[in-house]
Amino acid sequence: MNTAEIVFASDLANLSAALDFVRAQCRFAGASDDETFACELATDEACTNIIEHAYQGRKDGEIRLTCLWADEVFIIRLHDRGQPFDPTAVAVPPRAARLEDVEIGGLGLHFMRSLMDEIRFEFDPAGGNTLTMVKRLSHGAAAPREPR
Amino acid sequence: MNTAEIVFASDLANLSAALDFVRAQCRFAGASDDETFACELATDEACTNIIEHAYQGRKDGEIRLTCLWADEVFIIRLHDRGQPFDPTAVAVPPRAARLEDVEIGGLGLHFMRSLMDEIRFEFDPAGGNTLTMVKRLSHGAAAPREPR
Amino acid sequence: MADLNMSVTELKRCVLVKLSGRIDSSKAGEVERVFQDLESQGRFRIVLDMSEVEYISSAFLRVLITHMKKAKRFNRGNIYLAAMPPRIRDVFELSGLLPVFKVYDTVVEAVGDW
Amino acid sequence: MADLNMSVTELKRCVLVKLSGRIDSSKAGEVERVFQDLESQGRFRIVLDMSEVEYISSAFLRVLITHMKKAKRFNRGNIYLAAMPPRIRDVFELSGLLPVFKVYDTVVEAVGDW
Ligand SMILES: Nc1ncnc2c1ncn2[C@@H]1O[C@H](COP(=O)(O)OP(=O)(O)O)[C@@H](O)[C@H]1O
Ligand SMILES: Nc1ncnc2c1ncn2[C@@H]1O[C@H](COP(=O)(O)OP(=O)(O)O)[C@@H](O)[C@H]1O
Repeated sequence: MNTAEIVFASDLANLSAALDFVRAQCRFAGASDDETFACELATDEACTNIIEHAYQGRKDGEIRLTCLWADEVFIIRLHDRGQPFDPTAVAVPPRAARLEDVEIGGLGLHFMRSLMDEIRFEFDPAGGNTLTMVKRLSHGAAAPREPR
Repeated sequence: MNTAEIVFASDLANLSAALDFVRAQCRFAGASDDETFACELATDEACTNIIEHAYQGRKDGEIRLTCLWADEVFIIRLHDRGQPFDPTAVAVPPRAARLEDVEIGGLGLHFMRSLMDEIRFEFDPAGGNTLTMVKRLSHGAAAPREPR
Repeated sequence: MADLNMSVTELKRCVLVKLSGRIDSSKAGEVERVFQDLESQGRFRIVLDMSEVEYISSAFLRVLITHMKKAKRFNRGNIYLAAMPPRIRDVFELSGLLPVFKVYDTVVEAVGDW
Repeated sequence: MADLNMSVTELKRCVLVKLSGRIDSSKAGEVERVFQDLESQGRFRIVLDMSEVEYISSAFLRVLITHMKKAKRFNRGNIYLAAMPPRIRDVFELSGLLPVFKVYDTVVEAVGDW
Protein backbone atom coordinates (compact mmCIF):
# COMPACT_ATOMS: atom_id res chain seq x y z
CA MET A 1 0.00 0.00 0.00
CA ASN A 2 1.46 3.37 -1.04
CA THR A 3 0.70 6.51 0.94
CA ALA A 4 0.82 10.27 0.63
CA GLU A 5 -0.16 12.64 3.40
CA ILE A 6 -0.48 16.37 3.96
CA VAL A 7 -1.59 18.34 6.97
CA PHE A 8 -3.21 21.75 6.55
CA ALA A 9 -5.26 24.32 8.43
CA SER A 10 -9.07 24.35 8.16
CA ASP A 11 -9.06 27.37 5.85
CA LEU A 12 -10.87 27.23 2.49
CA ALA A 13 -7.81 28.98 1.05
CA ASN A 14 -6.01 25.63 1.35
CA LEU A 15 -8.65 23.62 -0.50
CA SER A 16 -7.36 24.02 -4.07
CA ALA A 17 -3.88 22.85 -3.10
CA ALA A 18 -5.34 19.87 -1.23
CA LEU A 19 -7.30 18.90 -4.36
CA ASP A 20 -4.16 19.31 -6.49
CA PHE A 21 -2.50 16.89 -4.10
CA VAL A 22 -5.25 14.28 -4.43
CA ARG A 23 -5.21 14.66 -8.20
CA ALA A 24 -1.44 14.12 -8.34
CA GLN A 25 -1.70 10.90 -6.32
CA CYS A 26 -4.67 9.67 -8.40
CA ARG A 27 -2.68 10.21 -11.59
CA PHE A 28 0.24 8.39 -10.09
CA ALA A 29 -1.97 5.50 -8.97
CA GLY A 30 -3.19 5.13 -12.56
CA ALA A 31 -6.76 6.26 -11.86
CA SER A 32 -8.80 7.17 -14.94
CA ASP A 33 -9.93 10.77 -15.49
CA ASP A 34 -13.41 9.88 -14.23
CA GLU A 35 -12.07 8.17 -11.14
CA THR A 36 -9.77 11.12 -10.48
CA PHE A 37 -12.69 13.54 -10.83
CA ALA A 38 -14.74 11.48 -8.38
CA CYS A 39 -11.93 11.37 -5.81
CA GLU A 40 -11.39 15.11 -6.09
CA LEU A 41 -15.05 15.97 -5.77
CA ALA A 42 -15.52 13.67 -2.77
CA THR A 43 -12.46 15.23 -1.11
CA ASP A 44 -13.73 18.73 -1.86
CA GLU A 45 -17.10 18.03 -0.24
CA ALA A 46 -15.55 16.27 2.74
CA CYS A 47 -13.02 19.06 3.39
CA THR A 48 -15.66 21.75 3.00
CA ASN A 49 -17.86 19.98 5.53
CA ILE A 50 -14.97 19.67 7.97
CA ILE A 51 -14.17 23.38 7.62
CA GLU A 52 -17.79 24.60 7.79
CA HIS A 53 -19.38 22.09 10.14
CA ALA A 54 -16.76 20.20 12.16
CA TYR A 55 -14.61 23.29 12.79
CA GLN A 56 -17.60 25.67 12.35
CA GLY A 57 -15.60 28.13 10.28
CA ARG A 58 -12.54 28.23 12.56
CA LYS A 59 -9.48 28.55 10.33
CA ASP A 60 -6.90 27.05 12.67
CA GLY A 61 -8.20 23.52 12.97
CA GLU A 62 -5.96 20.73 11.75
CA ILE A 63 -6.95 18.58 8.77
CA ARG A 64 -4.86 15.55 7.88
CA LEU A 65 -5.40 14.20 4.35
CA THR A 66 -3.97 10.79 3.54
CA CYS A 67 -4.08 8.99 0.20
CA LEU A 68 -3.41 5.26 0.23
CA TRP A 69 -3.38 3.12 -2.87
CA ALA A 70 -2.55 -0.24 -4.31
CA ASP A 71 -3.17 -1.75 -7.74
CA GLU A 72 -6.95 -1.78 -7.65
CA VAL A 73 -7.97 0.67 -4.99
CA PHE A 74 -7.52 4.32 -4.02
CA ILE A 75 -8.36 5.36 -0.45
CA ILE A 76 -8.76 8.91 0.85
CA ARG A 77 -8.65 9.42 4.60
CA LEU A 78 -9.49 12.71 6.32
CA HIS A 79 -8.85 13.34 9.97
CA ASP A 80 -9.99 16.34 12.04
CA ARG A 81 -10.49 17.27 15.67
CA GLY A 82 -13.70 19.26 15.28
CA GLN A 83 -17.33 18.47 16.19
CA PRO A 84 -18.53 14.94 15.51
CA PHE A 85 -21.95 14.45 13.87
CA ASP A 86 -24.37 11.69 12.99
CA PRO A 87 -24.07 10.87 9.28
CA THR A 88 -26.93 8.36 9.45
CA ALA A 89 -29.22 11.29 10.20
CA VAL A 90 -28.37 12.97 6.89
CA ALA A 91 -30.83 11.86 4.22
CA VAL A 92 -30.54 12.11 0.46
CA PRO A 93 -31.96 15.52 -0.46
CA PRO A 94 -35.46 15.16 -1.96
CA ARG A 95 -35.66 15.57 -5.75
CA ALA A 96 -37.51 18.75 -6.62
CA ALA A 97 -39.14 19.35 -9.99
CA ARG A 98 -39.68 23.07 -9.42
CA LEU A 99 -37.00 25.58 -8.43
CA GLU A 100 -39.19 26.93 -5.61
CA ASP A 101 -39.07 23.55 -3.90
CA VAL A 102 -35.28 23.14 -4.02
CA GLU A 103 -33.70 23.23 -0.57
CA ILE A 104 -30.30 24.89 -0.42
CA GLY A 105 -27.60 22.45 0.68
CA GLY A 106 -27.45 18.85 1.71
CA LEU A 107 -25.70 17.67 -1.48
CA GLY A 108 -22.20 17.16 -0.12
CA LEU A 109 -22.71 13.85 1.64
CA HIS A 110 -24.89 12.61 -1.22
CA PHE A 111 -22.02 13.29 -3.67
CA MET A 112 -19.49 11.54 -1.45
CA ARG A 113 -21.71 8.49 -1.11
CA SER A 114 -22.53 8.37 -4.82
CA LEU A 115 -19.04 8.94 -6.19
CA MET A 116 -17.07 6.63 -3.92
CA ASP A 117 -17.51 2.88 -3.57
CA GLU A 118 -17.45 2.99 0.21
CA ILE A 119 -17.43 5.71 2.84
CA ARG A 120 -16.99 5.25 6.59
CA PHE A 121 -17.02 7.73 9.48
CA GLU A 122 -15.32 7.04 12.80
CA PHE A 123 -15.70 9.42 15.75
CA ASP A 124 -13.29 9.00 18.63
CA PRO A 125 -13.73 11.50 21.51
CA ALA A 126 -10.01 11.29 22.26
CA GLY A 127 -8.49 10.80 18.80
CA GLY A 128 -10.80 12.89 16.65
CA ASN A 129 -12.92 12.21 13.56
CA THR A 130 -11.79 10.02 10.69
CA LEU A 131 -13.51 9.72 7.32
CA THR A 132 -12.36 6.92 5.01
CA MET A 133 -13.48 6.91 1.37
CA VAL A 134 -12.65 4.04 -0.99
CA LYS A 135 -12.62 4.11 -4.79
CA ARG A 136 -12.03 0.95 -6.79
CA LEU A 137 -9.79 1.54 -9.82
CA SER A 138 -10.59 -0.01 -13.17
CA HIS A 139 -7.27 0.62 -14.91
CA GLY A 140 -9.38 0.50 -18.03
CA ALA A 141 -8.20 3.28 -20.30
CA ALA A 142 -4.71 4.22 -19.11
CA ALA A 143 -1.99 1.77 -18.15
CA PRO A 144 -1.31 1.77 -14.41
CA ARG A 145 1.77 3.81 -13.56
CA GLU A 146 2.16 2.12 -10.18
CA PRO A 147 5.59 0.52 -9.77
CA ARG A 148 5.21 -3.18 -9.11
CA MET B 1 5.83 17.79 7.66
CA ASN B 2 3.98 16.25 4.70
CA THR B 3 4.81 12.78 3.46
CA ALA B 4 4.36 10.55 0.44
CA GLU B 5 5.62 7.00 0.22
CA ILE B 6 5.76 4.16 -2.28
CA VAL B 7 7.24 0.71 -2.06
CA PHE B 8 8.50 -1.06 -5.17
CA ALA B 9 10.66 -3.97 -6.28
CA SER B 10 14.33 -3.47 -7.14
CA ASP B 11 13.70 -3.70 -10.88
CA LEU B 12 14.89 -0.92 -13.21
CA ALA B 13 11.48 -1.23 -14.90
CA ASN B 14 10.03 0.57 -11.87
CA LEU B 15 12.43 3.49 -11.99
CA SER B 16 10.51 5.80 -14.33
CA ALA B 17 7.35 5.55 -12.22
CA ALA B 18 9.34 6.22 -9.04
CA LEU B 19 10.79 9.37 -10.64
CA ASP B 20 7.29 10.44 -11.75
CA PHE B 21 6.27 10.08 -8.12
CA VAL B 22 9.10 12.25 -6.83
CA ARG B 23 8.38 14.85 -9.51
CA ALA B 24 4.69 15.00 -8.53
CA GLN B 25 5.55 15.61 -4.86
CA CYS B 26 8.20 18.22 -5.76
CA ARG B 27 5.67 20.12 -7.85
CA PHE B 28 3.20 19.94 -5.04
CA ALA B 29 5.77 21.17 -2.52
CA GLY B 30 6.35 24.22 -4.71
CA ALA B 31 9.89 23.23 -5.75
CA SER B 32 11.28 25.13 -8.74
CA ASP B 33 12.03 23.28 -11.99
CA ASP B 34 15.74 23.20 -11.14
CA GLU B 35 15.10 21.87 -7.64
CA THR B 36 12.73 19.26 -9.06
CA PHE B 37 15.34 18.19 -11.61
CA ALA B 38 17.96 17.87 -8.85
CA CYS B 39 15.65 15.76 -6.66
CA GLU B 40 14.79 13.49 -9.58
CA LEU B 41 18.38 13.00 -10.66
CA ALA B 42 19.55 12.27 -7.10
CA THR B 43 16.70 9.76 -6.70
CA ASP B 44 17.56 8.14 -10.04
CA GLU B 45 21.22 7.68 -9.07
CA ALA B 46 20.34 6.45 -5.59
CA CYS B 47 17.77 3.91 -6.84
CA THR B 48 20.08 2.68 -9.58
CA ASN B 49 22.84 2.12 -7.01
CA ILE B 50 20.45 0.24 -4.75
CA ILE B 51 19.34 -1.98 -7.63
CA GLU B 52 22.82 -2.58 -9.07
CA HIS B 53 25.00 -2.59 -5.97
CA ALA B 54 22.93 -3.08 -2.81
CA TYR B 55 20.69 -5.78 -4.37
CA GLN B 56 23.37 -6.74 -6.96
CA GLY B 57 20.86 -6.97 -9.78
CA ARG B 58 18.26 -9.01 -7.86
CA LYS B 59 14.83 -7.81 -9.00
CA ASP B 60 12.83 -8.83 -5.94
CA GLY B 61 14.42 -6.60 -3.31
CA GLU B 62 12.19 -4.07 -1.58
CA ILE B 63 12.80 -0.34 -2.02
CA ARG B 64 10.83 2.12 0.07
CA LEU B 65 10.82 5.70 -1.25
CA THR B 66 9.52 8.42 1.07
CA CYS B 67 9.20 12.12 0.29
CA LEU B 68 8.81 14.48 3.25
CA TRP B 69 8.43 18.22 2.90
CA ALA B 70 7.60 21.42 4.69
CA ASP B 71 7.73 25.03 3.53
CA GLU B 72 11.46 25.31 2.96
CA VAL B 73 12.73 21.79 2.62
CA PHE B 74 12.19 18.64 0.57
CA ILE B 75 13.55 15.34 1.87
CA ILE B 76 13.90 12.08 -0.03
CA ARG B 77 14.42 8.91 1.95
CA LEU B 78 15.30 5.54 0.41
CA HIS B 79 15.28 2.32 2.35
CA ASP B 80 16.55 -1.08 1.21
CA ARG B 81 17.64 -4.39 2.72
CA GLY B 82 20.56 -5.11 0.42
CA GLN B 83 24.34 -4.96 0.95
CA PRO B 84 25.65 -2.04 2.99
CA PHE B 85 28.77 -0.18 1.74
CA ASP B 86 31.18 2.50 2.84
CA PRO B 87 30.29 5.78 1.16
CA THR B 88 33.33 7.55 2.65
CA ALA B 89 35.49 5.24 0.54
CA VAL B 90 33.93 6.57 -2.69
CA ALA B 91 35.98 9.51 -3.97
CA VAL B 92 35.00 12.17 -6.48
CA PRO B 93 35.94 10.77 -9.90
CA PRO B 94 39.14 12.44 -11.16
CA ARG B 95 38.66 15.03 -13.92
CA ALA B 96 40.05 13.80 -17.19
CA ALA B 97 41.01 16.11 -20.04
CA ARG B 98 41.33 13.30 -22.60
CA LEU B 99 38.72 10.70 -23.43
CA GLU B 100 41.28 7.88 -23.03
CA ASP B 101 41.71 8.79 -19.37
CA VAL B 102 37.99 8.82 -18.47
CA GLU B 103 37.04 6.00 -16.11
CA ILE B 104 33.63 4.50 -16.67
CA GLY B 105 31.36 5.01 -13.66
CA GLY B 106 31.66 6.57 -10.25
CA LEU B 107 29.48 9.60 -11.06
CA GLY B 108 26.31 8.61 -9.22
CA LEU B 109 27.37 9.47 -5.69
CA HIS B 110 29.08 12.62 -6.94
CA PHE B 111 25.80 13.77 -8.51
CA MET B 112 23.84 13.01 -5.34
CA ARG B 113 26.33 14.94 -3.20
CA SER B 114 26.47 17.89 -5.61
CA LEU B 115 22.76 18.23 -6.30
CA MET B 116 21.40 17.88 -2.78
CA ASP B 117 22.20 20.10 0.19
CA GLU B 118 22.79 17.16 2.50
CA ILE B 119 23.02 13.40 2.13
CA ARG B 120 23.31 10.86 4.90
CA PHE B 121 23.64 7.05 4.86
CA GLU B 122 22.64 4.85 7.78
CA PHE B 123 23.33 1.12 7.78
CA ASP B 124 21.53 -0.98 10.35
CA PRO B 125 22.29 -4.72 10.20
CA ALA B 126 18.78 -5.46 11.51
CA GLY B 127 16.71 -2.66 9.95
CA GLY B 128 18.43 -2.24 6.59
CA ASN B 129 20.02 0.70 4.79
CA THR B 130 18.55 4.20 4.81
CA LEU B 131 19.67 7.07 2.61
CA THR B 132 18.34 10.54 3.46
CA MET B 133 18.81 13.39 0.98
CA VAL B 134 17.79 16.96 1.80
CA LYS B 135 17.07 19.79 -0.66
CA ARG B 136 16.37 23.32 0.58
CA LEU B 137 13.61 25.01 -1.39
CA SER B 138 13.94 28.62 -2.50
CA HIS B 139 10.32 29.26 -3.52
CA GLY B 140 11.91 31.84 -5.80
CA ALA B 141 10.22 31.62 -9.17
CA ALA B 142 6.91 29.87 -8.60
CA ALA B 143 4.52 30.52 -5.73
CA PRO B 144 4.51 27.66 -3.21
CA ARG B 145 1.48 25.46 -3.66
CA GLU B 146 1.82 24.00 -0.18
CA PRO B 147 -1.35 24.46 1.90
CA ARG B 148 -0.59 26.47 5.03
CA MET C 1 -4.79 23.01 -12.77
CA ALA C 2 -6.41 25.81 -14.77
CA ASP C 3 -7.56 28.38 -12.22
CA LEU C 4 -11.01 29.93 -12.38
CA ASN C 5 -11.48 32.67 -14.97
CA MET C 6 -14.62 34.71 -15.57
CA SER C 7 -15.66 37.15 -18.28
CA VAL C 8 -18.88 39.15 -18.58
CA THR C 9 -20.23 40.38 -21.93
CA GLU C 10 -23.30 42.59 -22.11
CA LEU C 11 -25.49 41.60 -25.02
CA LYS C 12 -28.66 43.30 -26.22
CA ARG C 13 -31.19 41.17 -24.38
CA CYS C 14 -29.04 39.39 -21.78
CA VAL C 15 -25.65 39.14 -20.15
CA LEU C 16 -23.28 36.37 -21.19
CA VAL C 17 -21.08 35.11 -18.34
CA LYS C 18 -18.29 32.79 -19.37
CA LEU C 19 -16.70 30.66 -16.65
CA SER C 20 -13.48 28.75 -17.36
CA GLY C 21 -11.35 26.37 -15.34
CA ARG C 22 -11.92 24.86 -11.94
CA ILE C 23 -14.71 26.02 -9.61
CA ASP C 24 -13.92 24.16 -6.40
CA SER C 25 -15.77 24.99 -3.17
CA SER C 26 -13.25 27.71 -2.32
CA LYS C 27 -13.91 29.43 -5.66
CA ALA C 28 -17.72 29.38 -5.66
CA GLY C 29 -17.66 32.70 -3.76
CA GLU C 30 -15.97 34.39 -6.73
CA VAL C 31 -18.78 33.29 -9.00
CA GLU C 32 -21.29 34.48 -6.43
CA ARG C 33 -19.74 37.97 -6.51
CA VAL C 34 -20.34 38.19 -10.27
CA PHE C 35 -24.03 37.35 -9.77
CA GLN C 36 -24.26 39.91 -6.96
CA ASP C 37 -22.70 42.59 -9.15
CA LEU C 38 -25.17 41.88 -11.94
CA GLU C 39 -28.10 41.91 -9.51
CA SER C 40 -27.02 45.27 -8.12
CA GLN C 41 -27.05 46.59 -11.72
CA GLY C 42 -30.57 45.22 -12.18
CA ARG C 43 -29.39 42.63 -14.71
CA PHE C 44 -31.24 39.35 -14.25
CA ARG C 45 -31.25 37.75 -17.71
CA ILE C 46 -28.12 35.68 -17.72
CA VAL C 47 -26.57 33.02 -19.94
CA LEU C 48 -23.74 30.98 -18.40
CA ASP C 49 -21.23 29.69 -20.94
CA MET C 50 -19.94 26.53 -19.26
CA SER C 51 -17.95 25.17 -22.22
CA GLU C 52 -14.58 25.60 -20.51
CA VAL C 53 -15.52 24.64 -16.97
CA GLU C 54 -13.38 21.71 -15.85
CA TYR C 55 -14.62 21.10 -12.33
CA ILE C 56 -17.54 22.07 -10.05
CA SER C 57 -18.69 21.04 -6.59
CA SER C 58 -21.96 21.35 -4.68
CA ALA C 59 -20.92 24.84 -3.53
CA PHE C 60 -21.27 26.08 -7.12
CA LEU C 61 -24.70 24.45 -7.42
CA ARG C 62 -25.74 26.17 -4.19
CA VAL C 63 -24.67 29.57 -5.57
CA LEU C 64 -26.49 28.85 -8.81
CA ILE C 65 -29.75 27.88 -7.10
CA THR C 66 -29.65 30.89 -4.77
CA HIS C 67 -29.14 33.39 -7.58
CA MET C 68 -31.48 31.68 -9.99
CA LYS C 69 -34.20 32.08 -7.39
CA LYS C 70 -33.40 35.80 -7.19
CA ALA C 71 -33.27 36.17 -10.96
CA LYS C 72 -36.68 34.54 -11.47
CA ARG C 73 -38.41 36.62 -8.81
CA PHE C 74 -41.12 38.94 -10.29
CA ASN C 75 -40.54 37.14 -13.57
CA ARG C 76 -37.61 39.44 -14.26
CA GLY C 77 -35.11 36.90 -15.56
CA ASN C 78 -33.36 33.54 -15.23
CA ILE C 79 -29.94 31.92 -15.50
CA TYR C 80 -29.66 29.73 -18.59
CA LEU C 81 -26.93 27.11 -18.74
CA ALA C 82 -25.15 26.55 -22.06
CA ALA C 83 -22.55 24.15 -23.47
CA MET C 84 -21.94 21.96 -20.42
CA PRO C 85 -19.05 19.48 -20.82
CA PRO C 86 -20.13 15.87 -20.15
CA ARG C 87 -18.42 15.54 -16.78
CA ILE C 88 -19.97 18.77 -15.52
CA ARG C 89 -23.37 17.59 -16.71
CA ASP C 90 -22.79 14.38 -14.72
CA VAL C 91 -22.50 16.45 -11.54
CA PHE C 92 -25.76 18.28 -12.29
CA GLU C 93 -27.41 14.93 -12.95
CA LEU C 94 -26.08 13.46 -9.71
CA SER C 95 -27.52 16.44 -7.82
CA GLY C 96 -31.00 15.69 -9.16
CA LEU C 97 -31.33 19.38 -10.00
CA LEU C 98 -31.22 19.12 -13.79
CA PRO C 99 -35.05 19.44 -14.15
CA VAL C 100 -35.08 22.91 -12.60
CA PHE C 101 -32.51 24.36 -15.03
CA LYS C 102 -32.91 25.59 -18.58
CA VAL C 103 -30.04 23.84 -20.36
CA TYR C 104 -28.86 24.53 -23.93
CA ASP C 105 -26.35 22.66 -26.07
CA THR C 106 -24.82 25.85 -27.41
CA VAL C 107 -24.35 29.44 -26.26
CA VAL C 108 -26.05 30.67 -29.45
CA GLU C 109 -29.23 28.74 -28.67
CA ALA C 110 -29.31 30.05 -25.10
CA VAL C 111 -28.75 33.68 -26.09
CA GLY C 112 -31.26 33.32 -28.92
CA ASP C 113 -33.91 32.18 -26.44
CA TRP C 114 -34.07 35.56 -24.66
CA MET D 1 6.52 12.81 -18.63
CA ALA D 2 7.58 12.62 -22.26
CA ASP D 3 8.95 9.13 -22.80
CA LEU D 4 12.16 8.57 -24.67
CA ASN D 5 11.98 8.78 -28.45
CA MET D 6 14.77 8.17 -30.91
CA SER D 7 15.15 8.72 -34.65
CA VAL D 8 18.09 7.93 -36.91
CA THR D 9 18.73 9.78 -40.19
CA GLU D 10 21.53 8.72 -42.51
CA LEU D 11 23.24 11.78 -43.98
CA LYS D 12 25.98 11.84 -46.60
CA ARG D 13 28.96 12.09 -44.27
CA CYS D 14 27.47 11.10 -40.89
CA VAL D 15 24.45 9.70 -39.06
CA LEU D 16 22.14 12.09 -37.20
CA VAL D 17 20.59 10.55 -34.09
CA LYS D 18 17.84 12.61 -32.49
CA LEU D 19 16.93 11.80 -28.89
CA SER D 20 13.80 13.30 -27.34
CA GLY D 21 12.25 13.13 -23.91
CA ARG D 22 13.54 11.59 -20.71
CA ILE D 23 16.60 9.33 -20.62
CA ASP D 24 16.54 8.05 -17.04
CA SER D 25 18.87 5.24 -15.94
CA SER D 26 16.34 2.61 -17.03
CA LYS D 27 16.28 4.05 -20.57
CA ALA D 28 20.01 4.43 -21.17
CA GLY D 29 20.04 0.84 -22.47
CA GLU D 30 17.71 1.82 -25.33
CA VAL D 31 20.15 4.50 -26.43
CA GLU D 32 22.99 2.02 -26.14
CA ARG D 33 21.20 -0.32 -28.54
CA VAL D 34 21.09 2.41 -31.20
CA PHE D 35 24.85 2.92 -30.89
CA GLN D 36 25.42 -0.85 -31.08
CA ASP D 37 23.29 -1.07 -34.23
CA LEU D 38 25.25 1.73 -35.88
CA GLU D 39 28.56 0.12 -34.89
CA SER D 40 27.50 -3.20 -36.38
CA GLN D 41 26.79 -1.34 -39.63
CA GLY D 42 30.24 0.21 -39.50
CA ARG D 43 28.84 3.69 -38.93
CA PHE D 44 30.99 5.62 -36.48
CA ARG D 45 30.49 9.27 -37.46
CA ILE D 46 27.58 10.35 -35.37
CA VAL D 47 25.85 13.63 -34.48
CA LEU D 48 23.52 13.53 -31.46
CA ASP D 49 20.69 16.06 -31.65
CA MET D 50 19.96 16.74 -27.97
CA SER D 51 17.60 19.68 -28.47
CA GLU D 52 14.56 17.81 -27.14
CA VAL D 53 16.18 15.84 -24.34
CA GLU D 54 14.51 16.72 -21.04
CA TYR D 55 16.40 14.57 -18.59
CA ILE D 56 19.60 12.49 -18.39
CA SER D 57 21.43 10.64 -15.61
CA SER D 58 24.94 9.29 -15.22
CA ALA D 59 23.87 6.07 -16.95
CA PHE D 60 23.47 8.00 -20.23
CA LEU D 61 26.92 9.58 -19.77
CA ARG D 62 28.37 6.11 -19.22
CA VAL D 63 26.83 4.85 -22.47
CA LEU D 64 28.08 7.92 -24.31
CA ILE D 65 31.67 7.55 -23.05
CA THR D 66 31.76 3.83 -23.83
CA HIS D 67 30.58 4.29 -27.41
CA MET D 68 32.58 7.44 -28.05
CA LYS D 69 35.69 5.44 -27.19
CA LYS D 70 34.64 2.82 -29.74
CA ALA D 71 33.80 5.41 -32.37
CA LYS D 72 37.18 7.16 -32.06
CA ARG D 73 39.20 3.95 -32.24
CA PHE D 74 41.38 3.77 -35.42
CA ASN D 75 40.39 7.39 -36.02
CA ARG D 76 37.22 6.13 -37.69
CA GLY D 77 34.72 8.55 -36.14
CA ASN D 78 33.31 10.33 -33.10
CA ILE D 79 30.02 11.26 -31.45
CA TYR D 80 29.38 15.00 -31.69
CA LEU D 81 26.85 16.58 -29.32
CA ALA D 82 24.57 19.29 -30.68
CA ALA D 83 21.95 21.67 -29.30
CA MET D 84 22.07 20.75 -25.60
CA PRO D 85 19.36 22.41 -23.50
CA PRO D 86 20.81 24.36 -20.53
CA ARG D 87 19.75 21.87 -17.86
CA ILE D 88 21.28 18.94 -19.79
CA ARG D 89 24.47 20.94 -20.23
CA ASP D 90 24.50 21.45 -16.43
CA VAL D 91 24.62 17.69 -15.94
CA PHE D 92 27.55 17.36 -18.36
CA GLU D 93 29.31 20.17 -16.53
CA LEU D 94 28.70 18.56 -13.15
CA SER D 95 30.21 15.34 -14.47
CA GLY D 96 33.46 17.13 -15.36
CA LEU D 97 33.34 15.40 -18.73
CA LEU D 98 32.59 18.41 -20.91
CA PRO D 99 36.25 18.81 -22.04
CA VAL D 100 36.27 15.38 -23.69
CA PHE D 101 33.22 16.06 -25.87
CA LYS D 102 32.88 17.98 -29.10
CA VAL D 103 29.87 20.21 -28.40
CA TYR D 104 28.03 22.35 -30.98
CA ASP D 105 25.32 24.95 -30.48
CA THR D 106 23.32 23.74 -33.47
CA VAL D 107 22.82 20.51 -35.39
CA VAL D 108 23.81 22.28 -38.61
CA GLU D 109 27.22 23.20 -37.22
CA ALA D 110 27.84 19.68 -35.97
CA VAL D 111 26.83 18.00 -39.24
CA GLY D 112 28.81 20.61 -41.19
CA ASP D 113 31.94 19.70 -39.23
CA TRP D 114 32.15 16.17 -40.67
N1 LIG E 1 -17.73 16.81 8.96
C1 LIG E 1 -18.90 17.20 9.52
N2 LIG E 1 -18.94 17.60 10.78
C2 LIG E 1 -20.08 17.99 11.34
N3 LIG E 1 -21.27 18.01 10.70
C3 LIG E 1 -21.31 17.62 9.42
C4 LIG E 1 -20.13 17.20 8.77
N4 LIG E 1 -20.49 16.86 7.53
C5 LIG E 1 -21.79 17.05 7.41
N5 LIG E 1 -22.32 17.52 8.55
C6 LIG E 1 -23.76 17.80 8.80
O1 LIG E 1 -24.50 17.14 7.78
C7 LIG E 1 -25.29 18.09 7.05
C8 LIG E 1 -25.34 17.70 5.56
O2 LIG E 1 -24.07 17.86 4.99
P1 LIG E 1 -23.91 17.98 3.42
O3 LIG E 1 -24.66 16.87 2.80
O4 LIG E 1 -22.48 18.04 3.10
O5 LIG E 1 -24.60 19.33 3.02
P2 LIG E 1 -24.28 20.85 3.39
O6 LIG E 1 -22.92 20.91 3.94
O7 LIG E 1 -24.42 21.53 2.08
O8 LIG E 1 -25.33 21.24 4.37
C9 LIG E 1 -24.63 19.43 7.29
O9 LIG E 1 -25.52 20.48 7.19
C10 LIG E 1 -24.08 19.26 8.70
O10 LIG E 1 -25.10 19.54 9.65
N1 LIG F 1 23.58 1.59 -2.42
C1 LIG F 1 24.79 1.03 -2.58
N2 LIG F 1 25.03 -0.18 -2.08
C2 LIG F 1 26.22 -0.76 -2.22
N3 LIG F 1 27.26 -0.17 -2.85
C3 LIG F 1 27.10 1.04 -3.36
C4 LIG F 1 25.85 1.71 -3.26
N4 LIG F 1 25.99 2.91 -3.84
C5 LIG F 1 27.24 2.99 -4.29
N5 LIG F 1 27.93 1.86 -4.00
C6 LIG F 1 29.36 1.61 -4.31
O1 LIG F 1 29.97 2.87 -4.61
C7 LIG F 1 30.53 2.87 -5.91
C8 LIG F 1 30.34 4.25 -6.55
O2 LIG F 1 28.98 4.49 -6.82
P1 LIG F 1 28.54 5.57 -7.87
O3 LIG F 1 29.24 6.84 -7.57
O4 LIG F 1 27.07 5.65 -7.89
O5 LIG F 1 29.08 5.06 -9.28
P2 LIG F 1 28.68 3.76 -10.12
O6 LIG F 1 27.42 3.19 -9.57
O7 LIG F 1 28.53 4.31 -11.50
O8 LIG F 1 29.87 2.86 -9.98
C9 LIG F 1 29.82 1.77 -6.64
O9 LIG F 1 30.61 1.22 -7.68
C10 LIG F 1 29.57 0.75 -5.54
O10 LIG F 1 30.72 -0.05 -5.31
